[in-house]
Amino acid sequence: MTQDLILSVRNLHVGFNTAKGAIEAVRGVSFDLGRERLGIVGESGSGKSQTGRAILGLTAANGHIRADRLQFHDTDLRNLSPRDWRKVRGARISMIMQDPKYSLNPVMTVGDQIIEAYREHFKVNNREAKRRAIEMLESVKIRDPELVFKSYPHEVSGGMGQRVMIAMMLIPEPELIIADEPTSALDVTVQLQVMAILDDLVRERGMALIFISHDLHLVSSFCDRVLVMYQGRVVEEIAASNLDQAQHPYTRGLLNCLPKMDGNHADLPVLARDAAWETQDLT
Amino acid sequence: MFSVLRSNRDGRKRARLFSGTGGSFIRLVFSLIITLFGLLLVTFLIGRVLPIDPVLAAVGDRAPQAVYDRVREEMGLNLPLWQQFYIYVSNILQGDFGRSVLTSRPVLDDIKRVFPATLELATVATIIGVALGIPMGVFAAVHKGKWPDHLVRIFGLVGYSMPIFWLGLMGLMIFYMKLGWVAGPGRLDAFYVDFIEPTTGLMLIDTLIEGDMDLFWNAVSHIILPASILAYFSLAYIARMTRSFMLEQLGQEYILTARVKGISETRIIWRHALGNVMVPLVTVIALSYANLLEGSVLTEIIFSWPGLGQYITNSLLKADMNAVLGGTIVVGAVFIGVNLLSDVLYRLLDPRARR
Amino acid sequence: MIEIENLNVWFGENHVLKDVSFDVPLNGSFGLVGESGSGKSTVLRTITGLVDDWEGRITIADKNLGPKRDIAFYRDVQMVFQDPFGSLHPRHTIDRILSEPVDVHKLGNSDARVIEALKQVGLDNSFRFRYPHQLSGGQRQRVAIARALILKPKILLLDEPTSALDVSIQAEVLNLLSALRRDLGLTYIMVSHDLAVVAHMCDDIAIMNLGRIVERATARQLADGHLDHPYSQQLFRAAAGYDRAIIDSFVDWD
Amino acid sequence: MTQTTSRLFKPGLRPWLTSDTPQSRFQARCGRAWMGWLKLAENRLAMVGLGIVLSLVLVTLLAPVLAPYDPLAADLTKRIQSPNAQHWFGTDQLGRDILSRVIYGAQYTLMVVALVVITAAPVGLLVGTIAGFFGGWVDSVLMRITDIFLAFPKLILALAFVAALGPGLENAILAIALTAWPPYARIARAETLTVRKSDYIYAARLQGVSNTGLILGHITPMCLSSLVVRVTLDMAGMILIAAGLGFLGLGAQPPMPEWGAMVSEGRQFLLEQWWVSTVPGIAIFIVSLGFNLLGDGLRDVLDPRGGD
Repeated sequence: MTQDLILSVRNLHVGFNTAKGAIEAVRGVSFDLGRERLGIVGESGSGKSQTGRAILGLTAANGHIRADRLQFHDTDLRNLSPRDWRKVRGARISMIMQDPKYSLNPVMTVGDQIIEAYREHFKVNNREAKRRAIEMLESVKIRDPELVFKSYPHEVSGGMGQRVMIAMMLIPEPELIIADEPTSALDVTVQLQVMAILDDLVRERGMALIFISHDLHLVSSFCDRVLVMYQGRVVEEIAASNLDQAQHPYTRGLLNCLPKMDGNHADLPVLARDAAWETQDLT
Repeated sequence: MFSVLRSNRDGRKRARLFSGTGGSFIRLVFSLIITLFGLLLVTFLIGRVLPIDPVLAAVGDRAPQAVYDRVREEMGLNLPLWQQFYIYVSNILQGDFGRSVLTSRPVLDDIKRVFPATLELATVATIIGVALGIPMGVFAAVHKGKWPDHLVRIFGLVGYSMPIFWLGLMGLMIFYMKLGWVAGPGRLDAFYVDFIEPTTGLMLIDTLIEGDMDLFWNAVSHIILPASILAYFSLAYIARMTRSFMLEQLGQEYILTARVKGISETRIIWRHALGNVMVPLVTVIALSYANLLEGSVLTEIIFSWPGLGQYITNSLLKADMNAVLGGTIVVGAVFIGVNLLSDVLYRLLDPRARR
Repeated sequence: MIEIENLNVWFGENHVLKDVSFDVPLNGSFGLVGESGSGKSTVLRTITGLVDDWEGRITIADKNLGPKRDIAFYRDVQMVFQDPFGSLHPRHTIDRILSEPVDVHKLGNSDARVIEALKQVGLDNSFRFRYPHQLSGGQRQRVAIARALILKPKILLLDEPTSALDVSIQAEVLNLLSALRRDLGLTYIMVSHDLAVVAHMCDDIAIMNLGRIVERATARQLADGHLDHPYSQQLFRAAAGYDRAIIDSFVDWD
Repeated sequence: MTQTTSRLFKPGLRPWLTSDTPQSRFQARCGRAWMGWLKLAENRLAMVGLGIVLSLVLVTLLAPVLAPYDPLAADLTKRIQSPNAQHWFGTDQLGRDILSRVIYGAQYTLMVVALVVITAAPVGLLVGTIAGFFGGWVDSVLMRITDIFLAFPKLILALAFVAALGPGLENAILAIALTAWPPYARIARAETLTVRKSDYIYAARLQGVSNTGLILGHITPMCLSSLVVRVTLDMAGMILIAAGLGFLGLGAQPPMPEWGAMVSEGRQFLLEQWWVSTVPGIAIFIVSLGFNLLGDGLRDVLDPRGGD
């Protein structure tokens, strides 16, 4: 499924200078992305979220990005002016954050926020924008779109809030979606329902997707390919289907330290961290 | 240990006083009444803990004992304290704050005459304070750590540390005595004063109602210096608070969402961040307006501005308890009103607080 | 060891726990699993006396619990919380956190007890005088467990102890908890939203939904997937990971 | 800044302070205080503020030594001299040396600040934590009382007090203290309401820690940082109000060299002999600026959550 190359990343570095000196969150990440679903998995501090943010140039103020190549189709993402970034963000690349409780503006209605996303890139009048917004809310399976359109973020549940988030981010019809732990704040069943909606929309609209998560099983059952990250580096790239033949000890360690429902109460195998993983090159 | 089933269900159910949406409004009014009652109680107690004997002040110290006793009886000072308090409260509720020794007119009339002057001063100062304070706060927050931030911070700190009476004197000396850019003390030039019969009591508006433009500009040139000195105070406070609220909001995730939507930085600052900052800022503005009433006492003395502050201070020097307490109650009531207003505005502005 | 019979709890007007009953034998490990809002944490909070509008019988070590908890209760029952960042006082050193219970209960020689408690959870003495912000999530959770153990309780109530931790750290903490139960003969009630964690740690499991226990199952039953109630089946299928086909069959239980 | 302080210490002390495996609670606490000091020391403005505050204390203690003349000795022959060799800041309308009066005036400013802080801060902290911790009717009663005193602007209440009890520094301080504690009660209550719900309080309760133990040992430390910041910032406000009272002739009575009164006395000669009012005015300004700078610096160190 990778006919045309959408995104190409070579040797991406993201560093921050904090009170306690400079720290490197991402230390040389490279990958290509076609019209497919790429999973990026890692524990906290692995740099997975920072990789996603760097692609959209949203690294924090005290951070700096360095890459040999950061190409989205014909656009070089490395040194875009703020005006050029505004043409890319939302319209061509978009992002879904983790918790709607924080990522929606609390004093603006859901409808206004969706319309704002649409009218930023499509010059239409308010009535047309509202019609599109309601249509979008229906496409994310919201039962009563008119009510949700008028309500405030604190009046909708977690699952509903994330559906709103997807609607808002997909309304300008971007080509690439970066989902940064989109369902970690939700209960298991709601989580799967939201991911099913994302699954259908991405497939119908033929979009590319980068799915960032700490949950290896979830990612491998949802994406085509998986990148496993550890301490800012990609330690393994593997097709989701043959995850069980993973080579790298860290990936295997992550897989079997998960508790299983096989009824035996023996101690879980513990991950022995090896300093070499931090420097070893991708085999 | 007892083994019978312990049924708490009805045993300790605590009914919530006035629960529900209506409840929160009733509770607000209820607490308002108690606070006003407290205000009256404290002023009554201050009035009664009096080294200066009000009777002597009224009859003079050479009056014969019989006259002294008669007046004391009339003033009801022999009644038990709580009865005096009851009379005190009922009088005030009917607007009877007693007579002013200074002007020998009912204190309430005096207050009605002087209060608009203070109100006008405080309002103009707040308008300047808000108009300049908010943009400065936003400007400093957006350029955190760079020179605009330090400039605004120093400007605010100096404003916060300046003794207002000294600043007033210096202002008068420089802008009035030396440069003559601005008119001197008082609300209007001396000979204009009796041209205006106060409809609203706000000089700027009364002169406009009269349609007398040069009178209006004269009033403006009188108010501009004291108002801007007071404004410097509220400006420093509003700018500092706006800055810290903005910094807090700019760190929130919905700002990142707005950037992902491709929205311009200015729109993010002025619509998204400031939209959220207005909610707590309303309380800050209300508080700073109330504080101006206090600041105006000194400013009025220096600019001989015929406001409530000057009235209270002058009557204080004449040991005129009625006037002092009347003024204190009015200012206290305004304080309480402003706090109530900011509570109500807070609920209106923040959808999360609206039931 | 723990008997709960027809436990009902109200928060103001809404009825959050409806006729919850279960028993946990000595040295047993009982699991309460359910989604947020199912009331699973409320059971623990009611046992520890934080909820005052409840009805029903709670018997701990053959003692019926009244509305208030006495000092003896705290010697028998202790609790470990979910969020490692919120369960330790940010301004107290680890030494103070661990020695305070010893002083309150006047057990004496707190130094020795603190060192022993740290060793029990696999932390050496260098951690003793640090502040919580100088420790990782996993280390903080170990200190929280040490604090719960220092009074030598009989029962540990575990409120989602590892759901805020990374998978590799979770494995270490779960192993520690299992070892402690074996070595110290403790009795556990573990609350979690993760079916796999509960199945691994507990012999006997109750699945809760909207304040009610909808089904009881043993770890073996869970392993084989023999569940009767539709809600537990849905929970079981959801725990298996993302499968587009089965999701349309999900029902909203509200 | 930090290099100099470390040379002052014995070489062993610095590693002792900065080691990440402290051996005692005392060492841990000193280490944390040292970290806070380093952060504060980086903020040059805060250091200036600290310098001013310390010099205020020094001037108060060493007033007799520092002042060249007796602040009260009037000498009409040397009336209103402009600043000259003998009298660096000139003399006032009674020929008294303005420099000496400013130096002696420092003690009144310090006294106001110290007395008010010693009374208002603890009262506010106690009322706020108790109201926030127990909630229910205790909370509403205490909060109504707080609202009543919040309803009084400091200066207006001071005027009413002085009217009742007569002018004087003590009454001024009493009035300011009475209206200074409510904001602290509100801050402490807000902080307590959030802290009360956290797990570490729940855990302490579960270990049998009594209510007083919880309030004093667990909740108060969490309120201290935001309170210290607010108190330091308020000190500037208190100085200005006390000076305002002095200006109105209601604070310290003549001939005591209180700065506010000195500004007021110099008012009549404003046009030609501007320095008579200006010198004490600048003194008030510098001292309150000092407290403001220090307060701002403390806020960055102690209460990063509070905005910048």
